[in-house]
Amino acid sequence: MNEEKVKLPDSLLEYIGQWKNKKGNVIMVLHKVQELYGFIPRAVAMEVSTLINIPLAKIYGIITFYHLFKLKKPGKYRISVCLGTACYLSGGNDIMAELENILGIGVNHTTDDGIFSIEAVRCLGCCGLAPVLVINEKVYGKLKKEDLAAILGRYRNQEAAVKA
Amino acid sequence: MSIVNIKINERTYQVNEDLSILEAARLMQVKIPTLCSHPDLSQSAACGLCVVKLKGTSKMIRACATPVEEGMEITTHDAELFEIRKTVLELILSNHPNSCLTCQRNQECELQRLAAEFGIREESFEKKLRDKPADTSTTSLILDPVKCIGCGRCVEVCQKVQNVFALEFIGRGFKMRIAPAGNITLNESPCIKCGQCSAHCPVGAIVEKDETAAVWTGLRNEKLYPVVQIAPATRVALGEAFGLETGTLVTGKMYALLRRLGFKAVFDTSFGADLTIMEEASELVDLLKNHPDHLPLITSCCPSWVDYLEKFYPDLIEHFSTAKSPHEMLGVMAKTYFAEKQGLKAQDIFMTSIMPCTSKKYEITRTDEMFASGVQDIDVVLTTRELARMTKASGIDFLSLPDEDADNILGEYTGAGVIFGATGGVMEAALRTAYYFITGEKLANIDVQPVRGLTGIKRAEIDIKGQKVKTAVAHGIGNVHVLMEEIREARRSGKPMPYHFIEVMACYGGCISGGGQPYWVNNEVRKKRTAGVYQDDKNHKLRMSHENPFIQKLYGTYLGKPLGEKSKKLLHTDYKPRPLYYK
Amino acid sequence: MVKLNLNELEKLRKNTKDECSTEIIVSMGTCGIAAGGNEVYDYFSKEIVKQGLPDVLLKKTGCLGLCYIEPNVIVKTKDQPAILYGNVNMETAIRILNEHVRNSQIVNDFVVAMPSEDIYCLCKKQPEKR
Amino acid sequence: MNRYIFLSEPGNRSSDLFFYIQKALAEKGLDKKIGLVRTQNVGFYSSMPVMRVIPDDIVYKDLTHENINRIIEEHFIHKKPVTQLLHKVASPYVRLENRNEYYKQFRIVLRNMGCIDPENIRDYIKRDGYRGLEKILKNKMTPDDVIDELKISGLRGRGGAGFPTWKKWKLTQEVPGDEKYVICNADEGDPGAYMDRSTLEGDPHSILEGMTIAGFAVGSRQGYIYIRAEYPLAIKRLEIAISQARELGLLGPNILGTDFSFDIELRWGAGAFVCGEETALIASIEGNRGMPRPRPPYPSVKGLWDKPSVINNVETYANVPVILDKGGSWFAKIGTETSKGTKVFALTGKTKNSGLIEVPMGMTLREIIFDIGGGIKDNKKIKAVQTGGPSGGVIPESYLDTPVSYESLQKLGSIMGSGGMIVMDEDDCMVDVSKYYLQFAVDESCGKCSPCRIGGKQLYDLLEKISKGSAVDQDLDRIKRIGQAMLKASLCGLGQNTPNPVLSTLKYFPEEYDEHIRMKKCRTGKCKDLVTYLIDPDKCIGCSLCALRCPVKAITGEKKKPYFIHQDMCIKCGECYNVCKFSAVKRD
Repeated sequence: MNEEKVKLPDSLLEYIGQWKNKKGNVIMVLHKVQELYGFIPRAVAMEVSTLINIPLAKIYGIITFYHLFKLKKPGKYRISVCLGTACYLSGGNDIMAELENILGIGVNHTTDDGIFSIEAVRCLGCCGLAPVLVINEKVYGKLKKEDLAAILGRYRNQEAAVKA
Repeated sequence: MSIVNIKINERTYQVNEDLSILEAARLMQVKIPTLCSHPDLSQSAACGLCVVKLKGTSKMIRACATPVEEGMEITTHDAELFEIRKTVLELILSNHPNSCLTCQRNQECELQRLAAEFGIREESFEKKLRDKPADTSTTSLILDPVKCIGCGRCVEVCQKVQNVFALEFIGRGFKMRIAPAGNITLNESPCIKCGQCSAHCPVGAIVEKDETAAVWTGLRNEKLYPVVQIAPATRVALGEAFGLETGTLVTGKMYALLRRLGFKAVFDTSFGADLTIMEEASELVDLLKNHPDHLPLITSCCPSWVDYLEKFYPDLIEHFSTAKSPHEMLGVMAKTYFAEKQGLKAQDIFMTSIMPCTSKKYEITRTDEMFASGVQDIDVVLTTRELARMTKASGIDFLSLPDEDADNILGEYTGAGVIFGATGGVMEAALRTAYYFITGEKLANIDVQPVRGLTGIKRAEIDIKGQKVKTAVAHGIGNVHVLMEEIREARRSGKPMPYHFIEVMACYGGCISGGGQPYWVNNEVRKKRTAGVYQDDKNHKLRMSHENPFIQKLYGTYLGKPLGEKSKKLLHTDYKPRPLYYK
Repeated sequence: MVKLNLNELEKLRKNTKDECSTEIIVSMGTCGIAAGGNEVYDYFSKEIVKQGLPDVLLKKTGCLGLCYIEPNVIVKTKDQPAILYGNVNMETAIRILNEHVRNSQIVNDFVVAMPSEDIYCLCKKQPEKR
Repeated sequence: MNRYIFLSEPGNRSSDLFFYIQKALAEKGLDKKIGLVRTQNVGFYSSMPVMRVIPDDIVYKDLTHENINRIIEEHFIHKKPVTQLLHKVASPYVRLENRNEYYKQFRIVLRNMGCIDPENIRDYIKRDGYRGLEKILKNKMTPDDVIDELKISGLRGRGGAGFPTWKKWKLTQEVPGDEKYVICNADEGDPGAYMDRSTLEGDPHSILEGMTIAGFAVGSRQGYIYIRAEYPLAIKRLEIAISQARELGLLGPNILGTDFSFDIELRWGAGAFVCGEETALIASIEGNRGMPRPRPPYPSVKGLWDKPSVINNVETYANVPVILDKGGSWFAKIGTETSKGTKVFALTGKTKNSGLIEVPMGMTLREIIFDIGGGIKDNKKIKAVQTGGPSGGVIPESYLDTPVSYESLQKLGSIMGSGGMIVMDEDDCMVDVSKYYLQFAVDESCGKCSPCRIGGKQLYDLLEKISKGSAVDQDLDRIKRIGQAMLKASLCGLGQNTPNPVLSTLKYFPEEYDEHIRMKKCRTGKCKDLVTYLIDPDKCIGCSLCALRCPVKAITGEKKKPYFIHQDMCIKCGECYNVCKFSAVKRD
């Protein structure tokens, strides 16, 4: 049978309430879901489907069409490597390769401990700082691949400190 | 509607302004190739093959999606267009396996046909195929992503026509595929197995689950007594597979064919339909007389519709007629009544149903009631398309077969039984009998015209001796929600029910254009097949189910009365709410 | 705020006057923030309160277009040309506040060229037709 | 202080020039009157030390000690400029900003960038904001008057093909009915372009005003801004701007007390480049997969929710208030015959100065790259410039004197596009660059129409083959055939333009393709499969630096003896090539 229904948080229900009667609301609602959960859990998508009366298939059509929407939980620290043209020409690909090498995971994957995930993005609009990567909100510009180990190390230490 | 002047390949024509260039050209016998355009559906303009040149613009435009305009000068064929189209076609072929020889659509594939017409002799581009396994989860359909050319017809029909939303485009770009929502199978999705996707697919990406091998096995098994039944709508369509004019009635040839294939008794689902009417009309009469507050009664012979209601309108289940569908009724009669007469046990009989429908394959194991005879009442369902293939494999020359009769008593049917094949038919047949049950008289105008035809929702009021019976007919399941919402609203508000009797068939046009019928359906084909069905009705002297002497005999000697104890046990079923998604 | 009518807009336009004699403007578009403009802005806003500089107005602005020398800071004082600083880090920010804002001493080495009017107020005259 | 000297000494911070001037000023007792400021440049790029005197706006060159003394004597004491030392194109008494040769930018769209606080509507109003709208309402202009003004201005859509804006508006205005929409396309998606983001972040009200004027002209009451969700700051500032405008009665019912009402709502994109295409954008606002549909019907007649809709991009709307304020004929004087006004570019890549610039149409690419961009970094040679992003093409060095206009760029096989301008130097491989853009296009293809979905993938794989050295001559024919089919048979602009980067590089740099295919060589080393790094034993002094830097320990050797690269281990990262100070590492 159907998996258990999830109870949606009030903030989401309130947001859906605001958007419910607006046409073409589904993408805005999905943005909110992703903001709250970091991705779009299936059970939540099902609830949303009922609440705003959009078939689940359409929701999946949308989630899988737009690159920003995620079906899997990303890492605690989401690393977005810019592969816009300026960053590409300045070696964005090498940064990506080094990052994959250090973390041992590929693009759109999360480390086993759930701490890091890697995404590729197209132009963050900081071409003057190329090559650039962003960890959660923090931007690291004019990168060299030698810098990466230290940057990731800082986050690792932070995590270790939290645990300790 | 006004007429515009256009030039196609330097010749001037006058055409209706609501046509697309593609349609206009077709009327002028100019064939522009396409793989995605379908007259049933809105134009997706996906395949890119129908490009034409329009004077005054440098770009090529899509003929399927561009309406004609006064003064247009169109070139549909020249060397450059040929080259561009050929490249596009080769690109599509580079994304499609070369497994024609073993494909179910072999010789009936639109892509294969185009490749032949374009004279493609080599593969210019490297093969790049989708790497996804086929979905074989349902008992009705197989979805093979590798063969999909992404035309989107199935999605369009599933969403816009059927309103089921089992299929959707998933992912994008080169990785785009057509699948249910998320990483689930069709069987876990809201799919109602209507098979309209398979009927509209230009290639072999969605096909009916082929059961011909099971039938051959059954026929070969000497311990079994193979019997068969043919659905009303199959007799007006099978002929197409052998080059006969669309809508030609081939009932007698089909009986002959099935005997030659090895079936020992040949029955007709139309008899089952007569039986269904006896039960369903009795239900209607009972409700009208004794429980008007339980109205409306909703027909339940279409298993896709049953599946749809259980999933989408579980709150309305109580309105469903509990009468089984005709082939299930006939199945159980074959394995009980007929078996007894032949001195056989239920398990000795091997029952095959020839159906216009993919969903019937699902229906035969739907609930416990489908095993009313003690064993599975129907062993195998073949679609019309499968029977056509089986016939060709058997070496039987269908066209030169004589007309034969069906076996009695489960083979003789009335005009009411056969019109089940078209939209409005169940309603009409039920009204003919219900009128008699209530009044003891024959309906004056036996052709109930208002419930016939291809309008999506048909409403009619039938006067039964002063009692106005309000009826509605919906087909193409996307149309159903209008009626269901009206009922829900009436229930909510306590207002009188807008309808007393509702007929629903999942496929647009009814079973004559069911998901398992021969390919290339459009409204012309629907009209011709429908005409065939009504012709068969006219051809019958007896046109009301209760007049069928064999029905009378069956009740008299075996079943007792409609809605009686035995009838209820063998001929009725029940329904339960089902989740839209199992995962 | 009260909604304006047709005549009040022009009044508002004319009556909006510079309230302060000194302005610090930090370029805070995405690239400015990415390069550290936020920290610089926060520093100024804290210090203005801490050091009690009521005559100094701190403002944000959008991208100046000089992405290669972000973060950018413009300082306008009464008797001096407006000065545009580039590559402003915390160290420079401290010097800008102490030397330029408080003591009218332009901080050498971080000035980007020309008075900043050149950068932004170019609607004045049309270029010749080509 | 009554004067300032701005001194610029490129690349030579340790020179004594600064101190010499300081001393000289002190000696004359001028150090309290004249401020000396060290700057990074004086408003244009110069390879020589130059100084600019403010407020006189005079630039001196040839700054020898002797000349400095002379300048101080004549200019500062006797108030007479030293004409002999003026920078060659500078003449006295003309402000720098008024000279095209010097400061070549001209800002209409970016007019407020850097002067206003985008989160404060008063700043915008103070700088003539909402005056265009005000004029319309005050002077009781009709929608036709507004459209006429735009027609006079000659403004064309800044998003791509350059359709005349007035025509678009007129088409929508002419459709009967009062449910119409004004849409702003802020789904800027070209990798390497961020003009719209900066404009939205720096001057959101100019977009709101432009859209409101469009609403007035076409008879719409509702606008939508479709904005990339990747632009959180722009979203935030737009939200602030919208609520401030509503508070002041500049948006919402009865704008400025008149009976004209118009409001604006934001809708976020979610990461799909194709949604920059107008029919896909509409599909996305409607809550669908952003897949384009065939045109006609055009959105101007049947757009959002099947209602007539005007769609323009950010830059187009930002021009509108200025046109209404200053008049269409003022605007029409800027630019070329067919391309009026200015164009904003995101100048990036290998130029010294990268950033957002706005120049009058008709300026040559060379002026943009060399005068504004300061030329190429590290004294490398320019190879090409790419405009129009993944839908555009590359323009080789030999065409740099082409003036920028819609037509001229198209003629060269590129497009104006939304304004990405990426400069490439001799280190950039044209096969690699095409592959980059193709990869982008393949990732971003919606997958609906087969020429684009399959053609793009085939093209990319063919380029991959070339870059790996496994391609054959016929593959070039295949590329051309697919390119032609995509160009002609793709449904939308994305698919039609996908082959542009590869077709234009193939046109201008056939020899690079030839090298890759026949000689299995990549001259830039970007195609790693075609490169071998070798150590020249005659040049290697055995310093071991390369061995230390090699990430995979593929270099071995003894100190002070030639080192050796083990080819089977080498990953061709080029690290050894970059670190060797003796040019002993060879790339082949």
